[in-house]
Amino acid sequence: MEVLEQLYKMTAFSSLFSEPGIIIMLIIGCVLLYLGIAKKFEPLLLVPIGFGVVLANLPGGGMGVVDPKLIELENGHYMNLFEIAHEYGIMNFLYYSLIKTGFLPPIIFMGVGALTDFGPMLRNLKLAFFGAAAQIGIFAVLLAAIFLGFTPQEAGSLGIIGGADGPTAIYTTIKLAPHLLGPIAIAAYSYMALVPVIIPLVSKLLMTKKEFLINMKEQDKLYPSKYEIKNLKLVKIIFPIALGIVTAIVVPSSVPLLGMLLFGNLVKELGTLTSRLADAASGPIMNTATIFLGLSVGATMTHDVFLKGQTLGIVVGGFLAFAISIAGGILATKVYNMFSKKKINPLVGACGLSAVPMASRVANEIALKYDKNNHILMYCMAPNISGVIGSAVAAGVLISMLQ
Amino acid sequence: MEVLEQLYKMTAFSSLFSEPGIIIMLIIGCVLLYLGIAKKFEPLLLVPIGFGVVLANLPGGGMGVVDPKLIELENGHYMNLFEIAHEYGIMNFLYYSLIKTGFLPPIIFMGVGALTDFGPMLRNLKLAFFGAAAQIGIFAVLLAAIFLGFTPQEAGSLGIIGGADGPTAIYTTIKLAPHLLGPIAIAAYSYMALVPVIIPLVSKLLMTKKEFLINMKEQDKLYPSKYEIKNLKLVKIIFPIALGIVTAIVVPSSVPLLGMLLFGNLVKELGTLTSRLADAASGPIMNTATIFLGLSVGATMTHDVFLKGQTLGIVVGGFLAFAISIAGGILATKVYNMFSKKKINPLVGACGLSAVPMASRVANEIALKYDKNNHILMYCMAPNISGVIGSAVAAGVLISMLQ
Amino acid sequence: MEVLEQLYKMTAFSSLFSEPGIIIMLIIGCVLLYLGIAKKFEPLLLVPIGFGVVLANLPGGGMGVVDPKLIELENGHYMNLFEIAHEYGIMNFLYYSLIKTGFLPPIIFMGVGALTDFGPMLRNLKLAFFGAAAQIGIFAVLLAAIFLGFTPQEAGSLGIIGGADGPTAIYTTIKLAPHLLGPIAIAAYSYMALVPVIIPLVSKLLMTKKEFLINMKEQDKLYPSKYEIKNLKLVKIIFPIALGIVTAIVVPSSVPLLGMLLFGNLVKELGTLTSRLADAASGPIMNTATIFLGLSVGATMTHDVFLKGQTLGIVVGGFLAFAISIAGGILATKVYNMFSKKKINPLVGACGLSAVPMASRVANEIALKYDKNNHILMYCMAPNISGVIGSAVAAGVLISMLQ
Amino acid sequence: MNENIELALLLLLVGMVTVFLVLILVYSLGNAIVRFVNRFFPEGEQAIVASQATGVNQKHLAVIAAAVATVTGGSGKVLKVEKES
Amino acid sequence: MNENIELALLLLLVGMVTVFLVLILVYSLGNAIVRFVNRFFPEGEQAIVASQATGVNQKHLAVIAAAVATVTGGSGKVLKVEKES
Amino acid sequence: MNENIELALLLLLVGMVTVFLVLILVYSLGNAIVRFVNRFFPEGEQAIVASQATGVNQKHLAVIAAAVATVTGGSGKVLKVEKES
Ligand code: NA
Ligand code: NA
Ligand code: NA
Repeated sequence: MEVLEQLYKMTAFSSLFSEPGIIIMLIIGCVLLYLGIAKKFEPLLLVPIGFGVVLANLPGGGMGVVDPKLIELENGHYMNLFEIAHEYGIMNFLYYSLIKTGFLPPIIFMGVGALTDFGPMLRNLKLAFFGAAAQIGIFAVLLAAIFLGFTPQEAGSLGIIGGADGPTAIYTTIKLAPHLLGPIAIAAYSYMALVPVIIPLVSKLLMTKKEFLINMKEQDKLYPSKYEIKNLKLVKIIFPIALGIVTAIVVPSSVPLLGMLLFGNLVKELGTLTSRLADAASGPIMNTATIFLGLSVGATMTHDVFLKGQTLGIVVGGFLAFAISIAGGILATKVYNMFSKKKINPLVGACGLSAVPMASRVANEIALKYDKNNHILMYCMAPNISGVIGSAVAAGVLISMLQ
Repeated sequence: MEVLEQLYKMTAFSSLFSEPGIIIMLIIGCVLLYLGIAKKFEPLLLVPIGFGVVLANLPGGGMGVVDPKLIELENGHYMNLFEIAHEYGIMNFLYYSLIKTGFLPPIIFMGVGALTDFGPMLRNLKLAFFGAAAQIGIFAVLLAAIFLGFTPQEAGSLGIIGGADGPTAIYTTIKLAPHLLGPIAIAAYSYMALVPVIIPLVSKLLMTKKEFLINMKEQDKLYPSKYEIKNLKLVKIIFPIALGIVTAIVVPSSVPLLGMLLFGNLVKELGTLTSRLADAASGPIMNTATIFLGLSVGATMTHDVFLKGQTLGIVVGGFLAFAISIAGGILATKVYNMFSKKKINPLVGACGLSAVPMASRVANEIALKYDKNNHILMYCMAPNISGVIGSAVAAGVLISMLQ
Repeated sequence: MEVLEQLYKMTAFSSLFSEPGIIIMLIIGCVLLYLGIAKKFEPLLLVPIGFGVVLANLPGGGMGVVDPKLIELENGHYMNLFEIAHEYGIMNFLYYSLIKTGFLPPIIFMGVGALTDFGPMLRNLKLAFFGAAAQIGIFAVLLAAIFLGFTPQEAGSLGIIGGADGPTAIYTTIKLAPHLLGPIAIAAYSYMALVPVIIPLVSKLLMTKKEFLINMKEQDKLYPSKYEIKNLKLVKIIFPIALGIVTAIVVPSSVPLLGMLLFGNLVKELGTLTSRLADAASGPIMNTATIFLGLSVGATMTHDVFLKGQTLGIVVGGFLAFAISIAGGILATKVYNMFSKKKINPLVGACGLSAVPMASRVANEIALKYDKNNHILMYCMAPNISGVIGSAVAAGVLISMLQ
Repeated sequence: MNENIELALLLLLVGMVTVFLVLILVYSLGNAIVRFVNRFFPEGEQAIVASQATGVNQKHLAVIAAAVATVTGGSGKVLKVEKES
Repeated sequence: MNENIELALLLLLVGMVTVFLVLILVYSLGNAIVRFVNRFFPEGEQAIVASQATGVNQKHLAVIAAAVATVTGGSGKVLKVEKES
Repeated sequence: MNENIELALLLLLVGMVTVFLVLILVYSLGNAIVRFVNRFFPEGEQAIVASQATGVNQKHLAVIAAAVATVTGGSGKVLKVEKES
């Protein structure tokens, strides 16, 4: 008898019955795993997040991230990491040492930098502008969210989904509204995975057939640029250093993200000189960071935090932010075309969204559908990469003014 | 003169003379290195542990793990990691951040998962049961240890050696009786290395020649199973997810170990989709964890902690736990054979011990000695892998009821 | 209007104008990058350090290491790492968890050990002595620095630059005078990169043409040694263990450095037995440590800390320490040659400096310039490697007597 | 002491029952999954299984893969190689 | 609430202005660097660019590189291969 | 100040003596180990030294090793290759 009682006490059945939210979260975890595995939506993130959700929601496992209030002590101090691990287990140790400190997103950005090639952007620098226009979704949704009653910090975190950049969204949310980390990360990565659906949708709404047919190479032949890069290798080495200094002066609050991105890019461009560092940054460091980030983000999604009206707002708002950003890029191109003889295919502008390199690939495929000789991939990459910089800058503005 | 005085003060000679235990520990460290290097007993663990023992026991080096009481402050608080490093050096920093927090064993389990193939178990699911019977050594020795005056927590940590699984033994000991970490880790890994000696010993004591000759493949032909797996790939993907949910409900306290094992296994089974994560988990993460785990465990073995009667008790008790677990697996098979027409070679049951894959290999070799056509390796792997799950579950029970 | 005001407040322009030091530091950062990239001075260190300097000096970015007084609390306690990250950002989190704790230099030493081959030293053990003489620069400059008004701790950190070993210099400075970490690390790595300039300079000052022409191989033929190693593999395995024990007894305070070096060397010499550990130690662990060490060291070089007279003193003193160490090695050889029939080329003694393996290569090239058949590389490696041990021992003495 | 022995016996019972329970669940779950998959996805999703049934010489493939891995520093992987028809 | 909306509008303005400003800087910087490099270093420093225009068969090179990487556990790299003349 | 200079001189002496002492120990230890090993284990333990004196072409070996390393994602290593007799 006592055995059965002990058995029952040890298992999680009692909580399972008293908290129906747990079962809903298990289903959500499985759906995320399904999206990551079967639908191949950013599996590197959604699989750890999904598994993290599953592990976090079963009481007794101690794998769910606890309310930050629980780690606060009196007079402005916090429990130390050893005490957090001792009291709340390894997942909170991971979360409070690597995520809540804002450490992992810049580390992942270092790896992203080591995998990024600024070449295509440097070859079509003018197109980089459209990476600015495509940040409008961030601020538009921020405005809308405040109307709907979100706090400015929450609204900023929601808007940043429109930046279409996972680490940036996560970093901003950690700084402004950490209690929304789970749904915002999920929304950011899911919509990035949905880029092949969202871009065609928005572009068909806003573009004419004639615009779809604008052939960038022909335009280049008609209006050739005098621009020529004689020593790309050296340009690519100087560029991240110079840009690092300039952005650090203009938007200091974006330095943790942009600085690490540019550092990663620099060690990559230096080739064999620093290949040990570039390999480490884009290999073991980034992969380890991805595992721990995914699991911890999943572990923040406990039923009591996730199953709220806000989450639905984030899902809808995030989608809008994405769509408006794409629209911003497209419309900016259209405005440009009004004033310029040399036309730009608005699909190129749409890539200002970022979501590198998927946005460019999708835009290229759409263009090819209209004209099978119209390869625009290389042109798309310019705003696509500058869009990453654009959203990191937007994040810096939000953090510096709202934190 | 002052020079000589300073020289003498700086060296460790004085302590060496006043503390004969130090020399004994140095010898023990060298023996562990010898076992790891010349005898190839789990060199990946015993070499770092042995070197850790050597480094830890020389006073003045500050490489020995200090008594946890020294890091306790008043009113239930602890020194923070920065203060620990500052006061007691890098080895205590490692120990108190990575080991005492219970962090590394689950991380190693993630790597183990990424190297485990559940295929053989899924193909012979019925045999998985014997992984349960072979956990009896854990609880039998727990009982005996309590009789001998160990506290329940110490007894549980001692018994878990019978689980024949290093990370599980270490994790349980950290949670229940961290002061015994050194000897228990050593015993666990040494006996695992001694599996080629212990299994033949126990099996010869308990098995008849007829039993040694039971040919699994012939039994399969005589009593064919209707069981067929049409899409093993997909089964292997769904299995870790489903098992994760189910064990988290039934034994939540085993989630830090089993959950990470199953996560590691999932990202491995997903192939190229998440190979970056699987590679990181089973490569740099696991290897780094192994280095730091080994050195820190060695560093806990300072002469004042290790040279006690208890340590001898652990050495003897650990051996008994191993032997009883093997016997449990063998006897369970014998009981099964009494009631079933289709016979199972008790060597298969002996592998329920776990110690993957060495137990299976040893059992296979014994079977081949009796009949050179009796290949039982694939059958052995089923209880062998399920034995890992079994001991993690047993650990969960011990932790949830004794912590 | 408010927009412009907000914009201006967000940017770093105001501080840029009020603090001319910032611009000087940006230039210094770029010079370090230039030295690392174009001049190939230890790019693995100077590139991260240079980039760290650039990121650290722009106010608002929060990437500069803050004064340790800011993390001190009342009654001898310190802020915990979570609070440090929260308050001062990720760079201080890195610095106070990995650098100020003294953690990374031993970790890098483990990797260095896994890349070191003691073979050449074991084959010419007598030459190892000259690795002792070449530590004289450390103590000579220490003496001079105290004359010039440095505190003993600062003088010790300055002197250790003469050890010509990056991790050793950094570790000693962390322990004795952390506020000088930036300039000392820079000086240490820059002069190491300048070895091809400094060794020829000093050797031409102190050596006669006859000495340059001493042919080691001919000396070996004239006075053959009876020394023969029959089983080098085994010697190389026993050596790090035995040396670990002996140095731990004689200079316990050098154990964090030397112990980890020898551990790394042991797992490397064990070959396939522990290759997973050796690969991890010399690959991902060391590379990751190098990135974080470089960035953090750079981040300590904020304009208020770096732009002081002391820094100039360090630059000059460090150079002297290097030069005197080389001179020590050369003069010791000359003294030896006075009493021995078998002559040693003083260039071999110069390599006692350490800076493995560059010093040996440079010495070899000089010898070849005088006699194109005089290959002394293998002889140089003996004092070169023992010089690493020598400076780690000197560091241990300084730490144990000055901390 | 007596209390502790009671506790030990309780642990023995609860522990072994739980272990058996979980391994029964492993068995049933495994069985259920196999049946489910056999019934609904007997074919194997091509998307997940990256089977390379192309005509490329496997030896050459290995060499190419190794070379690519080295050249790209491990960040590139050969996912598919097809013969030009 | 009203205050928040004002703040949101301010953020919209400051944010978009900053983003455009930075991307203008990206453009001008990029342009300036290209001009600077075209003018002073048009050739490309051989030291940095490790172009291997030697006569070694590229296929063989890849195989050698892969083999070396494996044998040395990734710590060795093939930096240059030259044909013996 | 004077005190500090005394300390510096003491450090100079203690430091250099210790450094020489340790390197004497390095020398004697090294020597002792060599003698010990020469006397008791002159042959080299085959178990530790994985010398591959088989007849397999070394070039082929490298290619195989590289390919295996890639295919197994680095977790597999070629430990021994023997010619079939
Ligand atoms: Na963007
Ligand atoms: Na077991
Ligand atoms: Na030195």
